[in-house]
Amino acid sequence: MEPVTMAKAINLSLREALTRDENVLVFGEDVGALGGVFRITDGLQKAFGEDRVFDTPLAESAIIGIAVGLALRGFKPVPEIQFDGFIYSAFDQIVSMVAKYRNRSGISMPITIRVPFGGHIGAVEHHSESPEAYFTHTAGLKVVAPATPGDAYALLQSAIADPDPVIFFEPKARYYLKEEIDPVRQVPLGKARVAREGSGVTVIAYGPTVSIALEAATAAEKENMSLEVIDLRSLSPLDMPTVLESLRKTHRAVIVHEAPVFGGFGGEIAARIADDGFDLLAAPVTRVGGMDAPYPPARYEKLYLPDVDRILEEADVALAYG
Amino acid sequence: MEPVTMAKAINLSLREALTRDENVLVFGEDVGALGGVFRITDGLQKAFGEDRVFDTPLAESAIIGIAVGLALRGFKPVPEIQFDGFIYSAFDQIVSMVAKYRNRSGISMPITIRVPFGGHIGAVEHHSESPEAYFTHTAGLKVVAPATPGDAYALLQSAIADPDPVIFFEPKARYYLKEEIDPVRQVPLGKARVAREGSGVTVIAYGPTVSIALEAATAAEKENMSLEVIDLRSLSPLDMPTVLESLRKTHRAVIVHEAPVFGGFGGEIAARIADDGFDLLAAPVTRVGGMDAPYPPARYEKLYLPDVDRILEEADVALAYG
Amino acid sequence: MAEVVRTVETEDPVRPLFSPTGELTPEARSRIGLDPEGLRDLYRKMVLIRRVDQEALNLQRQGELGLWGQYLGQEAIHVGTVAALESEDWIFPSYREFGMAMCRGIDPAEILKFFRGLSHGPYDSRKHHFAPLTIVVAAQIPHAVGFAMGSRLKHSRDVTLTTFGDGATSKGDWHEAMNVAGVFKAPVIFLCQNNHWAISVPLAKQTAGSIAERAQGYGFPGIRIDGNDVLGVFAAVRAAAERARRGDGPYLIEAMTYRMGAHTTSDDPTRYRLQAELESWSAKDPIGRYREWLQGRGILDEATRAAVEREAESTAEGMRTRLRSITPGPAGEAIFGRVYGNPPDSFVEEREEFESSLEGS
Amino acid sequence: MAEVVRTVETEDPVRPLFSPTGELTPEARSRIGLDPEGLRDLYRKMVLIRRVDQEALNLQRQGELGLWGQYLGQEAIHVGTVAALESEDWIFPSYREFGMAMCRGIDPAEILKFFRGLSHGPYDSRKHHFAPLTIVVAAQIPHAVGFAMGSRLKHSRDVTLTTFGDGATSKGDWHEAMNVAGVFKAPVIFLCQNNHWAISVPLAKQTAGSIAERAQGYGFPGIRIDGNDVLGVFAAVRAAAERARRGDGPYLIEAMTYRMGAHTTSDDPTRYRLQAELESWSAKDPIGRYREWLQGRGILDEATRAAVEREAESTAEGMRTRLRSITPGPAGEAIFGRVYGNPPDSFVEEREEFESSLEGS
Ligand SMILES: Cc1ncc(C[n+]2csc(CCOP(=O)(O)OP(=O)(O)O)c2C)c(N)n1
Ligand SMILES: Cc1ncc(C[n+]2csc(CCOP(=O)(O)OP(=O)(O)O)c2C)c(N)n1
Ligand SMILES: [Mg+2]
Ligand SMILES: [Mg+2]
Repeated sequence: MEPVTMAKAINLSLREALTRDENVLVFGEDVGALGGVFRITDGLQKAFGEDRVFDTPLAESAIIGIAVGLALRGFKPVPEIQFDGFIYSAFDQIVSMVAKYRNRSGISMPITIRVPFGGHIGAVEHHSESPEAYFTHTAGLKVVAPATPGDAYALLQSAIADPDPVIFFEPKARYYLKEEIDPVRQVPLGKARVAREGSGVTVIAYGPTVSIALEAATAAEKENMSLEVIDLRSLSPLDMPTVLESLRKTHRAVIVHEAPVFGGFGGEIAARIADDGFDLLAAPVTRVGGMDAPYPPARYEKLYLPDVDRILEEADVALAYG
Repeated sequence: MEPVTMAKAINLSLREALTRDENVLVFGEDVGALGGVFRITDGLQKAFGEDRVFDTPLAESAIIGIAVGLALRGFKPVPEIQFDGFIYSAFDQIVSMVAKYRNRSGISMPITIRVPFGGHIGAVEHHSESPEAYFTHTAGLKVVAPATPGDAYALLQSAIADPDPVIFFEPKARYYLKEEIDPVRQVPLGKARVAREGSGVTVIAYGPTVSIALEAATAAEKENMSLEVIDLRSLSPLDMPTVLESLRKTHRAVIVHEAPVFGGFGGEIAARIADDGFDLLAAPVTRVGGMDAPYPPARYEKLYLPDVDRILEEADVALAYG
Repeated sequence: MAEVVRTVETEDPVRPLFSPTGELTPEARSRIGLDPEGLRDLYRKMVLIRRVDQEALNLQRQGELGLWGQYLGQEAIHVGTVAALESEDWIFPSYREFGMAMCRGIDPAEILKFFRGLSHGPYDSRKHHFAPLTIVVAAQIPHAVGFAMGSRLKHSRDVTLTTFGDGATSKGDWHEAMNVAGVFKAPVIFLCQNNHWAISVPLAKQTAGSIAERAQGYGFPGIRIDGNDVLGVFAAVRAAAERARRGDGPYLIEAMTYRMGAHTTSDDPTRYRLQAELESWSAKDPIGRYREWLQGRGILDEATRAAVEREAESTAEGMRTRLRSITPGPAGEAIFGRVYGNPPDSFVEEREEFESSLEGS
Repeated sequence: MAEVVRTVETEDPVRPLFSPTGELTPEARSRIGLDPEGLRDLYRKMVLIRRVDQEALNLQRQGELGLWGQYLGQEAIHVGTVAALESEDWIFPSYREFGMAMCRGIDPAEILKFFRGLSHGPYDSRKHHFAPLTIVVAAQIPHAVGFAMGSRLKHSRDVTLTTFGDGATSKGDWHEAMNVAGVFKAPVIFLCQNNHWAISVPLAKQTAGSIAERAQGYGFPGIRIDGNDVLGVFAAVRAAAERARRGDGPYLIEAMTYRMGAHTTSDDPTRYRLQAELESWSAKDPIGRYREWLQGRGILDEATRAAVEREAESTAEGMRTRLRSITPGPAGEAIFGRVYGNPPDSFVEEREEFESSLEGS
């Protein structure tokens, strides 16, 4: 099988799910005839019919609300929220209903909410948000953010198969990353991967920042600095064993995400490392993220977002520490 | 002036604001004739009229949305969200509009959103939430949580006077705490206070957990353990200097909040201490919070929430460390 | 322009049964399709749930319940609605539908666990086709629409009913759900229990418009009816349900009634409403009116009436006893037991730590 | 029951101006209240904003803009609306109201900074009484209602207008805002530009009902009009605004039009709609129809028409030149400059660090 883009991999994964289980439904704004604004659902309505792949009115809260009802009726809804910035009007249905419904009723909510997220696409306001921390803090939800086509394919299979609700964040700036994918390879929720081995500093990333971390590692090599890159893949549950395993080797960590640092998910990771890994640490755990300001106009996004230089700087500091 | 409850102190602070500035408006569900479900707005409609203190239809998103319009029109809206659990349907208006409007337009949003929050009141579901982390992560907002009647009075004055939007979290389980208040004392946003001096371990709390931390400190004393209690008062901006100042003395910290620990605001505090205070720490910074599960039925809330024993346990561990 | 002007073309089997002011017509009443036993049973159920409502209030005052929200005055809607539906038809309630839940055969003592702070969802929704009580106003409405869409996809003949208050109609979720239901012609009935109050906010401050008339804006019919007439409610829900079963789509019923009690035991209505209003509505009491109607037709004799009162007493008594005998489940299960179907390791560990800490203490 | 049945009693000065299908009546057209100069100016503005729309499209294709959303076909609404309002009346737009912004005297090159990725809000809303373009669908609608409530509190005579698409009417915010406006009788006009599409979703899949008819459900009137008739739009907005100024409350205008272009330059309409539909609407082109009407009345001669074309060319040319000459502001100011009115110390430090890091590189 020749290499496919992440966009195509997600499309194939949805096809597989729709084929395997007749209870899987795909719906949202413009997912039907148009195939989604990113063409992720391209051809699905033609292949599976308007009953199973359908457009909804422009109403995010209802999109999630009907997903709850469909789940109660025995379906496995896979709703799409068109962009990260538009998930907020569904926040009550997600936090108070989707996340808590099983706890309330004993009835599982096998709902996978797909959300293209992150910046770096030169878009207008509200199209480049990184809202993951709002969901990792919400008990009852699982939160996933793949970084590669293969993981996107496999993690989406795991998310749809899981009995619990999953927020599936797709790094839209990486939709065109290409690689060969192996449809039978399984990637369970809650397992991170070492994306690149190294010995000096552990760089922890997920979704769109993994490839930046890998670039940084390549650049570091030239300066004889060795970075180990961990791709979390799942944010909640969080795979601390894999993170600490790496720390035992490097004793230093830099966390990278696009969301603003203050109150971001990096804080949770850093706090856990500094607690469970207290004795392992040779230097403070630092975080490289978006500025503590709203996402800026496109012209300025590269300066707002984490980049190779900022990662290398923090790695340098960590290595030089003490 | 004899001691007043926090509920009364907030009522007096709203009166003062309504009296001092004719542009201050108080509105929300049941804040008028009823005086609010907690009687915080008791008598305000009678005193200031239906134009300035009014009931709205049952629509949280509109309550915040009209606040934005009223702010654009030159008012200082002080909307109330009746309970923590009902702020989620206003999340889009708060995160995408209130928080980002000034960044977008250059026009200030002097909006103070009052929210009774936290548990310990034996209520049914959705009435005991601690959603502060969803807002501390949102650039453009300021987040406040008083622990005493005096601070509630003064911080509300500062919040309403501030040109920026403030989420004002009122610890509803502490509405009946009593103390004498000094109406002229000023408490700026962003300044923590040392609620009790100590030398062994710094306990960092805010809102409802401050009195538990103080209880713990009293209990600790009997075991010859000395706890310093910091009441953050403002979560965003966060007063790190005061926190680090205390760490220089104790070298140990325990963070206490009611929200689930995973992804909670305690993670940000812990991450900052472990970074800026790396060399100060003699033990890992630990967090005592709600379980990583939805808020339980009332019968079980005491076991779910932080208590004196769990704080003392962590303090013991910190002191015994290494 | 003409080609884009759309109006509600679907036929309306409900409207002909009612007068313009929402009263069931005499003809429709005579053709209600219930035998004397069935007619008596509506009375019996209204008496039972009212007695239980009173008992729950007493229990709250005695400290046995953390909270109670009376449905006093709304019994005709609770009883008429459930009687009009088939048992497979799911109901998505708000928080005040204790009476409906009882009519679905759920043990009232079990439901009271919710108000006793023992459970967020004490009964088996799938067994009784009765969704959990929903505290977040209007949040259950899109669930009902999704469920009904699912019934269509499964080519099932069941219909879904969701009920909510006048206040709920101000929420965005109400609107989004109504509109989506119209677009997908979902077999769902929207039942508004307009009891004139949302805590302290009167109807006139909740909306300046008419709730029932909003339906046409979504492409399906709606009607405002007398919600204190159990037969009117029965007839409207039955006709709307048959219509939905036929595949003709959603229907909105606005049942006018009055919240005779406080919003909940935490509320003090004397701060915002007048006794006079209450009295004018007592005259329209759903049980009294129906009793007279039954007696006028000789369908309800004194013996039966007394028997119903006795049954109500023993039901209340039984509920009280069973409630008192409930022993709270273990904390570990109550807090962690139902959160995940596939709990993460870290979550399982947290639960184990929690449970061992309890043994510790 | 009767006492609670409420219907829209406020008089409706708009309806009498239109035929049942939403066409401005000949009488109303003849009494439009604009002199030949004013009538010509409506034509002139439509031509200008269409030319600028085309120019912006070219600029996007040449890589000068990140995105462009054409309003081609909706010029009558943009021009007629602004002409009907007073300059103090605030307008709360969605994201497609570039033409309205121009009619409010905002330099088009300035607005293009938004689409060039230079600013989230490039113009001074307070100077032009024109709120920022709003990307989040329907989010601006409650703002307009709050603003209008504020105008009442300040006993000001200005009215507020908010405009949005057909898709926006499916959002909860639309409903909550409509209902609140009705309750507070806010002086606000809700102007729906029903262009039949929400990206790829056609009107029939957006709602099964009628948008205009929803107004009565909120206690105020609404009407569906021909949105491609600039005089019809002018007359409707003018009458609704005068009504609101008198204190009679909100009004909903559903202006029927068609999105002749793609949703935005990122969109490909060939995937979801037929050329034929487009052609049927070209026949109703707002500019062509109005030109013929003016010429029929001898109000527009060839010289004027040519002059307008020339002005349009130079306006487009000027916009292009000014846009190209814009130098982006410094990053520190662009990212941090407007976030807080009273920036926290930590925020100021973060900005300083950021700015010194730039000097560094
Ligand atoms: C979203 C939300 N906001 C506020 C509340 C608090 N609250 C509980 S009931 C209620 C009034 C509901 O009135 P209505 O819908 O008419 O139902 P009723 O109580 O009259 O049966 C309010 C404001 C809530 N539960 N949910
Ligand atoms: C809340 C929200 N959801 C989704 C989107 C993505 N989106 C942008 S425009 C649009 C369609 C809007 O259609 P309509 O309201 O009819 O306005 P039009 O584009 O036709 O002018 C959508 C779905 C958005 N901007 N905001
Ligand atoms: Mg009510
Ligand atoms: Mg449209």
